[in-house]
Amino acid sequence: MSGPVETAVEFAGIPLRNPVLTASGTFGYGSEFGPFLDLRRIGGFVGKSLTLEPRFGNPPPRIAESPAGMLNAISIENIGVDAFLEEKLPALPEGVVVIASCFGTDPDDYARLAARLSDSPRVSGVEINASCPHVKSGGIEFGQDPELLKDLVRRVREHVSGPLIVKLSPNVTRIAPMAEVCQEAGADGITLINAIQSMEVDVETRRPVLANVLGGLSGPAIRPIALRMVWQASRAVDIPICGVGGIASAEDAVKFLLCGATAIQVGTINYVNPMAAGEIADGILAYAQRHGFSRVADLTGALELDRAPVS
Amino acid sequence: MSGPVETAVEFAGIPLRNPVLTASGTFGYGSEFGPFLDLRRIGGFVGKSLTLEPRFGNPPPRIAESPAGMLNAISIENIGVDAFLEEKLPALPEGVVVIASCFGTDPDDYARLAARLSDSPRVSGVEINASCPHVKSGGIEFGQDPELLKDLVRRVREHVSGPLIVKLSPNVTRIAPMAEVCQEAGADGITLINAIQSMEVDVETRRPVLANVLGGLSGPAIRPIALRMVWQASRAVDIPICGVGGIASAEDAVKFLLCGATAIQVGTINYVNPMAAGEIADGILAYAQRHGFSRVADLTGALELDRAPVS
Amino acid sequence: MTESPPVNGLPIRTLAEVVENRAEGGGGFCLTLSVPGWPGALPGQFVMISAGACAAVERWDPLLPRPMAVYRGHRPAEAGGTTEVQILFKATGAGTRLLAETAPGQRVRMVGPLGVGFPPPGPDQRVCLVGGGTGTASLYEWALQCARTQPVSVLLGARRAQELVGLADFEALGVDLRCATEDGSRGTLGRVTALLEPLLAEAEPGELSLYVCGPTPMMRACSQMAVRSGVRCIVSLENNMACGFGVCLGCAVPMTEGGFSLVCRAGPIYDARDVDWAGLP
Amino acid sequence: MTESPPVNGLPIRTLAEVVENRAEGGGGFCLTLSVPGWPGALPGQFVMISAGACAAVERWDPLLPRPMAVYRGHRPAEAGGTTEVQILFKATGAGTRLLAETAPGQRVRMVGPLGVGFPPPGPDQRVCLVGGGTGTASLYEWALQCARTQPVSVLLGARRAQELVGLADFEALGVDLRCATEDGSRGTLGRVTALLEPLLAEAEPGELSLYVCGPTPMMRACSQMAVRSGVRCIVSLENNMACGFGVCLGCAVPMTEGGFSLVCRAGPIYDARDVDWAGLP
Ligand SMILES: Cc1cc2nc3c(=O)[nH]c(=O)nc-3n(C[C@H](O)[C@H](O)[C@H](O)COP(=O)(O)OP(=O)(O)OC[C@H]3O[C@@H](n4cnc5c(N)ncnc54)[C@H](O)[C@@H]3O)c2cc1C
Ligand SMILES: Cc1cc2nc3c(=O)[nH]c(=O)nc-3n(C[C@H](O)[C@H](O)[C@H](O)COP(=O)(O)OP(=O)(O)OC[C@H]3O[C@@H](n4cnc5c(N)ncnc54)[C@H](O)[C@@H]3O)c2cc1C
Ligand SMILES: Cc1cc2nc3c(=O)[nH]c(=O)nc-3n(C[C@H](O)[C@H](O)[C@H](O)COP(=O)(O)O)c2cc1C
Ligand SMILES: Cc1cc2nc3c(=O)[nH]c(=O)nc-3n(C[C@H](O)[C@H](O)[C@H](O)COP(=O)(O)O)c2cc1C
Ligand code: FES
Ligand code: FES
Repeated sequence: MSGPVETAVEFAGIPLRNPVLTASGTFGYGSEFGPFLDLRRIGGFVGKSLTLEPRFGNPPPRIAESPAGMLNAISIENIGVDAFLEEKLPALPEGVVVIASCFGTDPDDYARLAARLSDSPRVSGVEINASCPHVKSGGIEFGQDPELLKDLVRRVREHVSGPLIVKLSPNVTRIAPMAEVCQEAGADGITLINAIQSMEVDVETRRPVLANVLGGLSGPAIRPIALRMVWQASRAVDIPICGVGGIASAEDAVKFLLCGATAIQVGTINYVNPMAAGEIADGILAYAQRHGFSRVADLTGALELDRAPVS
Repeated sequence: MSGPVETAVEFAGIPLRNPVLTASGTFGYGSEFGPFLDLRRIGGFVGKSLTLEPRFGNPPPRIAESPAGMLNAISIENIGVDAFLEEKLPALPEGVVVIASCFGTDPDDYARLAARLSDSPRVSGVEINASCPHVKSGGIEFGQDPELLKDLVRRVREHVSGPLIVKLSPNVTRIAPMAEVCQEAGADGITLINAIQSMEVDVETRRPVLANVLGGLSGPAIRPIALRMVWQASRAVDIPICGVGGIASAEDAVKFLLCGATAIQVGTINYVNPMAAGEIADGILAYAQRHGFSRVADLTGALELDRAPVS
Repeated sequence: MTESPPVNGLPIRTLAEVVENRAEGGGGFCLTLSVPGWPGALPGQFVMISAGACAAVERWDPLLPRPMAVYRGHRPAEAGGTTEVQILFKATGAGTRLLAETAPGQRVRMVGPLGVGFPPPGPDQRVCLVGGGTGTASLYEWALQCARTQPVSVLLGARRAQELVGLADFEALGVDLRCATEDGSRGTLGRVTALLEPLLAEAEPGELSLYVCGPTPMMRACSQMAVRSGVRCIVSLENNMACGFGVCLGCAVPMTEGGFSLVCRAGPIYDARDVDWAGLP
Repeated sequence: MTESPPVNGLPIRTLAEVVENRAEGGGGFCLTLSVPGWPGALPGQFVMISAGACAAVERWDPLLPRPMAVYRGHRPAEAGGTTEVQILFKATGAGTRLLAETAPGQRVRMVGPLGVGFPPPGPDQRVCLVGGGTGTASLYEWALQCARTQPVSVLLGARRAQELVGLADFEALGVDLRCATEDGSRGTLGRVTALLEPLLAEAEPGELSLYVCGPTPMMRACSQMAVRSGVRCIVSLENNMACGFGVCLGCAVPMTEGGFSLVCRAGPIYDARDVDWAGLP
């Protein structure tokens, strides 16, 4: 097939040029990638998680490396919602789709923050980070307890009329029930996965490498885990899913789409190759063309199963 | 320090020449490594998980590769407890420490199996595989539900007087409570982690790579996750812990010891380098020597923390 | 399952030094390794090779070694010495593309020889070897050995002439050699099965032993043709493997009689009738 | 925080070809890269380099690129052309050992120039550059530039003579050059701080600008000495980095005034007084 391929998809009610987003915390506030990538080549980006007030992160060392992965314990360092709305958003070129990520320690924080962000005409959607693996309170607790999560999403939903996305933690026994409560509580979409709680040790100093001791593992190492969770979640809910975790190539991205993701996010690989998201967007198009799909959206869930799968 | 270093450790009541064991399912029934490794150079080995009856595994493909990792969906293919006791055990050289792994679909299976194995004078301990990530029933269910797990361990404990080890699943929200119920139910030690439930897709055929769809991720990719769980479990219980997951070098092994493991298991790396376990045992000794430890056992839990850790 | 003479040496694990890595055209490479203490191999045995794992830095991506037939050089090393062992491969995936990049002087990690060798033909049988793509690599030493005692035909197939791996070596054997290429650039236009057909048609059952190695669909087809003709057909399977020595259980192949067989240990050589071809991926 | 002249070109991301990779002794290497479209760099800026990532196979172990100072070659490329950029490094960990293995003709992935350049000294000030180990690499272009307008002293320290990286290049500058080695194999026996002491003792406050790059303990010590002498001290920090362009927040350094600064963007150049040395790992 050689006809033109339609790359546009809709995720959580947000029309995207193509299914490639970038992941929160790996793309700054967008402008940092100016020298490397025209943001209009990709579907959009998710900004660093914001809090109501500006916030400092953990002391250094904050990062470590592991086989095909990295650990981070940044801990939601951010400029705060005001600076984001007033300084960062206006500086972005027209036509760039912005999804704002928000983080709080209680549902009220989240709700106020999400409402403020959602009110901005430059914000296409809000992603609730209910899954930061290395903050003392908040975040991961919501992401690990279905009742807390349901309550959180419901509260935010009451204050946000625009697209509402929940980012789930992989640090759970079963991902499907977490996805289900998001759907029940009115989320428009789900993003998964966040980094996986991990640890690294320096054998010479006999100390944890990270000052915070624990951090989140990301990068290609976690891709098969992320892919499994996307597949399980996509079978459990009807709302669209955004797949993230270790995506490093267009083939990786296609795997997530086939497993049921409507869009994907590029994370850690942005550090390694700041042009990666654009190259992945091009590569998905090429894949669709090569495999005779007239719409990239048709890749979603196009996995073929021979046998009844074991879930 | 240049004096001799004592390498012996005791794990779950089993005296070991050194803390290096090999992981179930990665070392066959021991004899396969004859050409590569004198089994008396290492602490001992854990055999492939056994069932009461011989058992075929999943159809192929059963393995796939991922960045710094592999996926498997073998599904407890094994020769059965009888053949193990009658054919495999007697063929092993004297002085090799054998830990037998057992798997069942209900607590009765486990109890009968564990009792038969434990009765053999050639079996130094029994490891309960409560965590196989790709068997339709049994295994992982026990490993994911603290009540089921507690009941399982208690039932087996009633039938087994010798060393009883429980191998935990990493596919849980929190590992500490799982470790705690094992201790309460009378386990002598805990092994963690088993492979992490994962998935891989072939974008050319648009099918899951594994016939079973889901498989377990192992290898260096998962090491930071395993290390974190070992650290968390070791802080939750007093019974000794055996660390496993992605260990590829003596330095990796030392990280697990520092985080609280009494012994470690070498898994996937046995495939890549069938002499790895021996080299790791030598390397741990060299590390202890270089760092002035007179006993390898003193490495256990020797991690220094600067600050109050975040758990 | 097939019988075979006992392995003449226990497998070793060693670092082998690259002596030469020759691009053969069509993406194929002939890698010559200097292997210390090589115990020798039977025709049909293989080795597990990790490329790039033992450079200055241990890198775990890609993680697993790759099974590769011993193409030439099955003689054991003299005491304390080394033997040159050759591998023929095509750079397709991560492992083989890395192998293609290794240069003389570099070392690759290697375990072998592994698996069983080919079972001998009957004393009066003609022998026909059928190789497809890199599967041909498994057959060279066997062709050499068989040619000493009986008439041998070698049928080689590939997509195009350049991809007929090891062709020059087979030509030098002086056996009956026929080629088929899918683009007709060498020999018959079409598949190697087209060469096999007349050979089987002519053969009396029991007069011929067939040895086949290549892509699964090709082996499946040859096997069916042989069964129809009542000719004994031996195949060398090329499953994915993690360990190569019988401990991961990853290489299992379904058997006609039910259950699975480990290709790395009971195989890679099988009587085609023993293999449940429908269950192969 | 330090002021610095504006960056004279936006960073690029490119594949740079290895022109030469010269072992310098003591584990040091001087890598010459041919960089297409190089926008030029200010003395003190750095690049992120991934070795081995862009061979035939993408390998994700090790995953992250490594920050490396631009040692020599900050001139921008002619339109459509390339510039040779040199990097000095020591093969210690996974990334640098891989870099040590790269051969001419191979390509490495590179992002840069990144960070800010050194702030200029006062017009009448003497300049003293203190380099420890590979930290010396950050200082060469700055020494060259300062030497055009003011008196420059360069103090280099290392464990042994062989590890005095770039020594020949600094000698060729014709500036006042003094060395200290911990084994006494070249220059003064001891640390580079022993060379700095008399220099600071002689200096009137305001007469001297100090620029330091090396291991954290050495920079900490120099900084304390400078503060005591009332001499302005500029340091170039060498934190671990994941991205190098301000998005991962991994390179944060605690500031005296509270909070953190991103070494890759606000740095790597800081006034030593602004850095909370106690909070550095
Ligand atoms: C006994 C035997 C002898 C052989 N002899 C030769 C020979 O002489 N010459 C030769 O060229 N080849 C030979 N092969 C085949 C050879 O081993 C494979 O072609 C080789 O593994 C391909 O490796 P690669 O790195 O190029 O490809 P890759 O695609 O990187 O890999 C194959 C590896 O990746 C995994 N894998 C395969 N497909 C997928 C997928 N779709 N998704 C995820 N993971 C996947 C498998 O676990 C396998 O380890 C032999 C095989 C066997 C079993
Ligand atoms: C601005 C700047 C300029 C620099 N210029 C130079 C230069 O010109 N020449 C030079 O030789 N060096 C320079 N460095 C230092 C250089 O970047 C490091 O020496 C280099 O990262 C070491 O890499 P490696 O791969 O050899 O070591 P490794 O030990 O493999 O690695 C360092 C990497 O691993 C991680 N890491 C570090 N320590 C640990 C640990 N204990 N446990 C787990 N992970 C760890 C970090 O995330 C880092 O990415 C510079 C650094 C900076 C910030
Ligand atoms: C340094 C770093 C910082 C991150 N910060 C955030 C964050 O602020 N909010 C969030 O939701 N996720 C954050 N993440 C998680 C990523 O968005 C992503 O979910 C995760 O890294 C997995 O994807 P990857 O493997 O492609 O990186 C961060 C990840 C990294 C590596
Ligand atoms: C092919 C394969 C088969 C395995 N089979 C078993 C098994 O039978 N019983 C068990 O308890 N664990 C089994 N495991 C899990 C390992 O024992 C180990 O817990 C896991 O692989 C993590 O360690 P590693 O990363 O070092 O491999 C298997 C792992 C692999 C890769
Ligand atoms: S490849 Fe591991 S058992 Fe055959
Ligand atoms: S290295 Fe990523 S922000 Fe500085």
